[in-house]
Amino acid sequence: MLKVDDIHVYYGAIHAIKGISLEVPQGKIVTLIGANGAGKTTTLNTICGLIKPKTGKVYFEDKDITGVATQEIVKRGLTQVPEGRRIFANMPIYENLELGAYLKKDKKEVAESMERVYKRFPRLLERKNQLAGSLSGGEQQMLAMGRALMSKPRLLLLDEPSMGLSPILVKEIFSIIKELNEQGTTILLVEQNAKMALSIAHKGYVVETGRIVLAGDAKELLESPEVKKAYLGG
Amino acid sequence: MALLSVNNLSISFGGLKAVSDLNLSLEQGDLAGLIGPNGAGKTTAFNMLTGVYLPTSGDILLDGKSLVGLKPYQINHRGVARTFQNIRLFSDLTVIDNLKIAYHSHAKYGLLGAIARLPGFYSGEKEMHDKSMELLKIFKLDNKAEELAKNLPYGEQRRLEIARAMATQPRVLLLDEPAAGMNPQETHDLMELIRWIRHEFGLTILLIEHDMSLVMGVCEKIYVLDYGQIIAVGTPDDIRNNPRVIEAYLGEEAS
Amino acid sequence: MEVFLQQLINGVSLGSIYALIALGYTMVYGIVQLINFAHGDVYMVGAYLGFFATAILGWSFLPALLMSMFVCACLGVTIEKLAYKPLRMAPRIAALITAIGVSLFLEYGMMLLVGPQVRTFPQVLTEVQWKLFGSITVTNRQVIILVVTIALMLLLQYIVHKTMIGKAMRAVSHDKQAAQLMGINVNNTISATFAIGSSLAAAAGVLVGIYYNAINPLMGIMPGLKAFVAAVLGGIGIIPGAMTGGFLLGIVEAMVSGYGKSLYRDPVAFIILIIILIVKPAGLFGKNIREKV
Amino acid sequence: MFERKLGKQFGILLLLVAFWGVVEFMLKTGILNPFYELNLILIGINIILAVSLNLINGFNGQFSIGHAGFMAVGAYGAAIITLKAQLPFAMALLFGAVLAGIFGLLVGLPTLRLRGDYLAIATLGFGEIIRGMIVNIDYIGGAYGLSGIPKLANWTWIFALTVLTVIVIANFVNSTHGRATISIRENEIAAEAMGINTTKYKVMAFVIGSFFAGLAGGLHAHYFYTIQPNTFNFLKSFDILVMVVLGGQGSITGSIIAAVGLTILSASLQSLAALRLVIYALLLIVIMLFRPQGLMGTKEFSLKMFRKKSKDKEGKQHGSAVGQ
Amino acid sequence: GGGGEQKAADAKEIVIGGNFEMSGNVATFGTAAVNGAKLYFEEVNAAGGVLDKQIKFVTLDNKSDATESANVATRLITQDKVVAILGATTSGNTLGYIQVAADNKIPVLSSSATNPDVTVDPNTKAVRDYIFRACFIDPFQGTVMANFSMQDLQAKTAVIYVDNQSPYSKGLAQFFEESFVKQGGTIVGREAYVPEDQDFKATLTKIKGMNPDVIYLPGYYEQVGKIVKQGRELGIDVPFLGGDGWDSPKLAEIAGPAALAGTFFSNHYSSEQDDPNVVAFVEKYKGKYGETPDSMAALGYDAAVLIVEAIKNSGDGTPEKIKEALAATKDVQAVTGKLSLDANHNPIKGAAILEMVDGKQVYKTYVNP
Ligand SMILES: Nc1ncnc2c1ncn2[C@@H]1O[C@H](COP(=O)(O)OP(=O)(O)OP(=O)(O)O)[C@@H](O)[C@H]1O
Ligand SMILES: Nc1ncnc2c1ncn2[C@@H]1O[C@H](COP(=O)(O)OP(=O)(O)OP(=O)(O)O)[C@@H](O)[C@H]1O
Ligand SMILES: [Mg+2]
Ligand SMILES: [Mg+2]
Repeated sequence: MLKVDDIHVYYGAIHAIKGISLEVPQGKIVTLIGANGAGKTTTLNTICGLIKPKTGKVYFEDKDITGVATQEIVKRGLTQVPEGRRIFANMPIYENLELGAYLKKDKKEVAESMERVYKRFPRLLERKNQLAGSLSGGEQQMLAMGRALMSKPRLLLLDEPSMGLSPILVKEIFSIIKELNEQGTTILLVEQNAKMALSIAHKGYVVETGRIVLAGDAKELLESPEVKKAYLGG
Repeated sequence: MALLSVNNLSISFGGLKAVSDLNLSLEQGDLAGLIGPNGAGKTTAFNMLTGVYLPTSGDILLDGKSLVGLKPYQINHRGVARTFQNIRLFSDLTVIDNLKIAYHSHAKYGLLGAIARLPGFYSGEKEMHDKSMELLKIFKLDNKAEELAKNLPYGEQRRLEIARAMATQPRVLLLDEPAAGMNPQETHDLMELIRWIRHEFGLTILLIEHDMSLVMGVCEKIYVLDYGQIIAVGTPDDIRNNPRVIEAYLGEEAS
Repeated sequence: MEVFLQQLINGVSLGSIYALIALGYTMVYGIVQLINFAHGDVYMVGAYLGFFATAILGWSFLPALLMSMFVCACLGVTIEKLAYKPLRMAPRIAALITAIGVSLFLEYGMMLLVGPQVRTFPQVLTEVQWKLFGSITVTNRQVIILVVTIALMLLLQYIVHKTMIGKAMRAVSHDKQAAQLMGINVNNTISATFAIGSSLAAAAGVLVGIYYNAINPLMGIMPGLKAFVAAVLGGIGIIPGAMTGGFLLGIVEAMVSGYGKSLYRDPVAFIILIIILIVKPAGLFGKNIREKV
Repeated sequence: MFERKLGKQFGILLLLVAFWGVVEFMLKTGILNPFYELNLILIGINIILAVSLNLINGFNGQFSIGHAGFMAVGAYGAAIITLKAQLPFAMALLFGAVLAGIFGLLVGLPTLRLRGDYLAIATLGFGEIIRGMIVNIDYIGGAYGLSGIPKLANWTWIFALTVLTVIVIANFVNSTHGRATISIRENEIAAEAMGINTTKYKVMAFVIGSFFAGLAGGLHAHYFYTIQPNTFNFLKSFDILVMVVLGGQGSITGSIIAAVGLTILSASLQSLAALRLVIYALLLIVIMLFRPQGLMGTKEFSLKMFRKKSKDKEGKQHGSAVGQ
Repeated sequence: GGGGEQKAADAKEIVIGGNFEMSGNVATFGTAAVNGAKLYFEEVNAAGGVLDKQIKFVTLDNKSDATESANVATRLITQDKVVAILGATTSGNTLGYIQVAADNKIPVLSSSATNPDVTVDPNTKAVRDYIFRACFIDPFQGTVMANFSMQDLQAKTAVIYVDNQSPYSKGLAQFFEESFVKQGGTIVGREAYVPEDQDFKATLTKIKGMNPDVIYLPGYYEQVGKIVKQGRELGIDVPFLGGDGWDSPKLAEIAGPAALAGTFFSNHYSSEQDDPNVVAFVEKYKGKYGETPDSMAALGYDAAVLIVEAIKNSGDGTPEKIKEALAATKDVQAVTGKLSLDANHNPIKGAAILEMVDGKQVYKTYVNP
């Protein structure tokens, strides 16, 4: 469904991504793990067009989307829940969700999507008129996910959705991800919490300083001594 | 007598009671944890301890003297330093300048000395530089001294924030989610570091963290906050098995 | 009492002009966080376009107004594309300096083009005067400006808060990248913001040109500054705030001139401004949101 | 790094004295005619203004756009001393500068709780209040301004005081006090948490900045014979702001370069009337588009820069070699 | 210095400087004055020049700023080596540079700086050797209008409404008041505006409440036009009076002819005058620039006339001799009258009092000094 082919990304003079290639098959959860600053966020941002790679290509459903504007890519059914949630803090929850469906012109469809999101996250319905900025970290994370779901993406990129959340919420978030996937959304998940990520994923990639150093079946990676040592705390 | 004692501390924002009747007591050399669900009021408690928010009621005593009503910098001068949940480095400055700024209140020369470049200025600057380098060595950042803070990887930025807090020469160190965004390996190294500085500098440390491996690994005493109230205090083992904590925070099959 | 009422009317009519300019100011400001110092000069260009249409081409009021609004919308979009867009990632002050540059460019470019002398509008709106309670006078032009100001305020408020483009604008103002991830075209949204803001400035220019009957290339400096003050007074980016700020400033000026000493009007107006800001550091309607630590 | 480098300091001093001497000689002998003198004087005054505003805007990160107001206070303060009290020039300058510093304190204290653009408006307002007051005080000439001020400033005075200003502000900035000032710009909350008394340093930046603006005002008054309130309006404040931003906020050498450049530019376009401002405007836009951080950014100009640059290049080549 | 003189005497052309407001808030005045002066210099050059040399008129922009004015003057003197400087149009900008000129011994002829201090040092009361002007001064104009309002309009009370940023306006107001009060009148109110103002109704409402017999409005036409218009809207029907700053065809356009009924101002000349000199000038000016000259343009022209006459009479065209010749100016025919300079370097000329009727200036009386 998604194919990244040998991308190189620079921030000014900094060579952040030094040739990353990966594939996300339809209907799967693929996870990208790696240390801080390895280039995970950069990879996701490149996929959805927020950053242009210097060389290399990104294909979504066999079409080249390299250099296509983000809003066009989103239109084709690919959305990201960005690192740090980036909700619209000074708007109420319902407006955040409406913006998630910005490209959907059909009012009825939008209303239905909103129903679904509220059903999945009842907390959001309770607080739908509250300003998003005043929500707790976990609630903000739910909102960010709900907002992304409003556009009914076929491929969802998630960037560290568990960051800063309490253990109980981390579990909840992961079960939501799994559920989403079971309902047909393909997912590319970036996580620090490698153990959790690998345990729900089908496939995993390990990124180090801008390169893929390991790739394979998630279960295998979970058992691999290198991964264990570097990312699972021995 | 406890070094830091917090008595019935409360604060509300509008109608919301973010922290109510919080009681804490830390002895010299304690290493304690403060955990709780998102939005429980942990960071808010830190903000009151460091003078960022003025408590609605209650008292904070350091060595028996109240800190309530003091400005953040005055509280820092009394010996309380902190890090932030969202990293707040002086990001366009070099690593070493970040530390030198924190040394400011211990500078050995005045305004005139600086402007007229009196001899005291040079010795004072040298002392600050040397002390900063020493700290950087401890935090394994000495090879990045001239790097801009914003160019450091995330994990190193977190370490730099702790180093910077140390440079103010505190007696009490408050760490707000020091391991956030770190992988298990980095978290492990951080644990070692925290233990080591507590020992080496005789510090009293209170830390907020959601990573249970860190909290359970280093803290001797843990406070659990939920909806602004302490729901449990105890050793890691007590906490791990406390049903209220499991229900509110850890979830089933606590790790 | 009569004098007081007359002064109130004077203040409101002066204030409605500040408010009219401040609306566009605050809107651009709220969405792109740029003090668009050139806004006052777009207002001036708008006035000249209205003059050109009525005096030279002999058009009537409404077509002249619409033409001026349209051309200034294009001008605003062009300015944004050329001078501000490349600086979106740069420190805000850099865009502020280019805004000063654009402002000077429009002022003196216009001066080169049409000369420094004043121009006067032909009588495109016949003037009607009403007398209230004997000696209090109100003119139809004052009423028109007031009505237009309030109508535009309501319209803007509706656009920004109720329509999808308005929501997109607010999203862009908060976080451009996140907005893009929603499928919002940031460039188009910002262009729309400038187009609306600039056409508002043009409307103000034409109306004021007709009301005072004299325009010159530097006419935008002072009202621009006062409108900026009004926008800040009301709370940056808050549309009803800009209008209130404008009225307040106008009324304060009228009252100081009328009951105090006209000599001290500007200093007193600024002193009041500063006192208000010290009491309400984010303006009258602004919430003083403390950065969450 | 921390020993007093007497040799280097002496060298710089020697260079400065030599520069002063050469210019003084050329002025005395008429090689440089008074037009050049006048522009040298303007350059000096503008450097003092730009560097002092840079302390507030660039180093301390407070957005002040009322600098001309403080300059006016200094100009009038100093002129009154020489005109009405017939006291010596040095005292007049000091009085004007101190008076401006006091105004800085008066402005700084109440407005410090304002941030960003709200502070900008407040400082702009103060500038206009000061000007509005001057216009209405007949004792100091009202709208006419003061004329007949003795021409006491000359190249030597201006040069010495410009150098003094730059040294004082540079020494301030490159000390623990300067770092405290800068930390407020970088992150006020963190600065406060690290024990910096942010109020004190914000007020200090304001007071020092306005003190030197006042000094510039005093020099201005005593070189141009007359001062008028209109000279110190908000457009003048903008001019100074433009120098600071163009040179680079947080770069003293940047401010100096911009002050020199813009003064010369303005002088050389005098014959072009309205066109001159169009050119000036276009130049501003173009420079900002190409160097949004200003000519120098926050860096200081030094010969070392060139050395470092060439080193960087080597490094880059090295890096790419590895990449292959 | 000596170099300058030498050069002037030898060169093929005579260089005259212009220090005018070409940008900034009074750019209109500077531009009009330069247009007027250029017109005359071109005529002279076309007729063979003066002292057998062509005139080169170098004008620089002082941005309507006193400091810039000093800067410009220095440049004119030291770079362009001018033998005399015309300008500036306002007293403030002229005061800004006269010391520079005096220090360099270059004569200055201001076209329209009407403040007395320009030619006489207020502190020492000494006449400034090198400074001259082509217009009458504020005391004269103020006095003329005070006399007119008391004698012709039978006014007993007056309100003065000045441009707070213009020394010119304040000067006129001061002398109007002195003369008005000396003759037994009462000033019932003093108000002020700034030139950037658009709306004057608040102050006008206040003035209306004071109920004066006349309102003295010594400002420039752009604001005056708006003030009179807004005053009439508010129902103020007493006469408005003013000075030469009113003189522009724009006045009637801005205020509207009806509002101007019953307003009077003193002026150097009237473009409506049937004096042949005026008619010829207006025609020439219209031909070249396509618009009716205002008094700034006329005074710019006259300044050029005076300086050329002085150069002619100086014999050698050196600044020193030009200065002497200027001081001795006698009966030179210019647009605004036959001009002679008095001991204070002010032209001795009368003022025309004009009434606005149907938007036209109608010549009312001529007052001699
Ligand atoms: N805007 C930027 N400008 C310059 N360098 C950047 C920028 N963003 C990221 N980098 C650098 O690019 C590299 C990759 O960063 P990236 O954010 O993609 O890492 P990551 O794997 O997502 O890390 P984390 O786990 O901390 O989120 C890092 O070295 C980082 O410092
Ligand atoms: N300045 C403020 N104004 C209003 N509400 C606030 C403010 N600061 C904090 N709160 C609220 O107080 C509550 C506690 O917030 P706090 O940041 O202390 O939580 P926390 O325990 O640190 O959570 P997390 O683990 O997610 O960081 C939250 O509901 C938050 O929204
Ligand atoms: Mg990341
Ligand atoms: Mg927290």
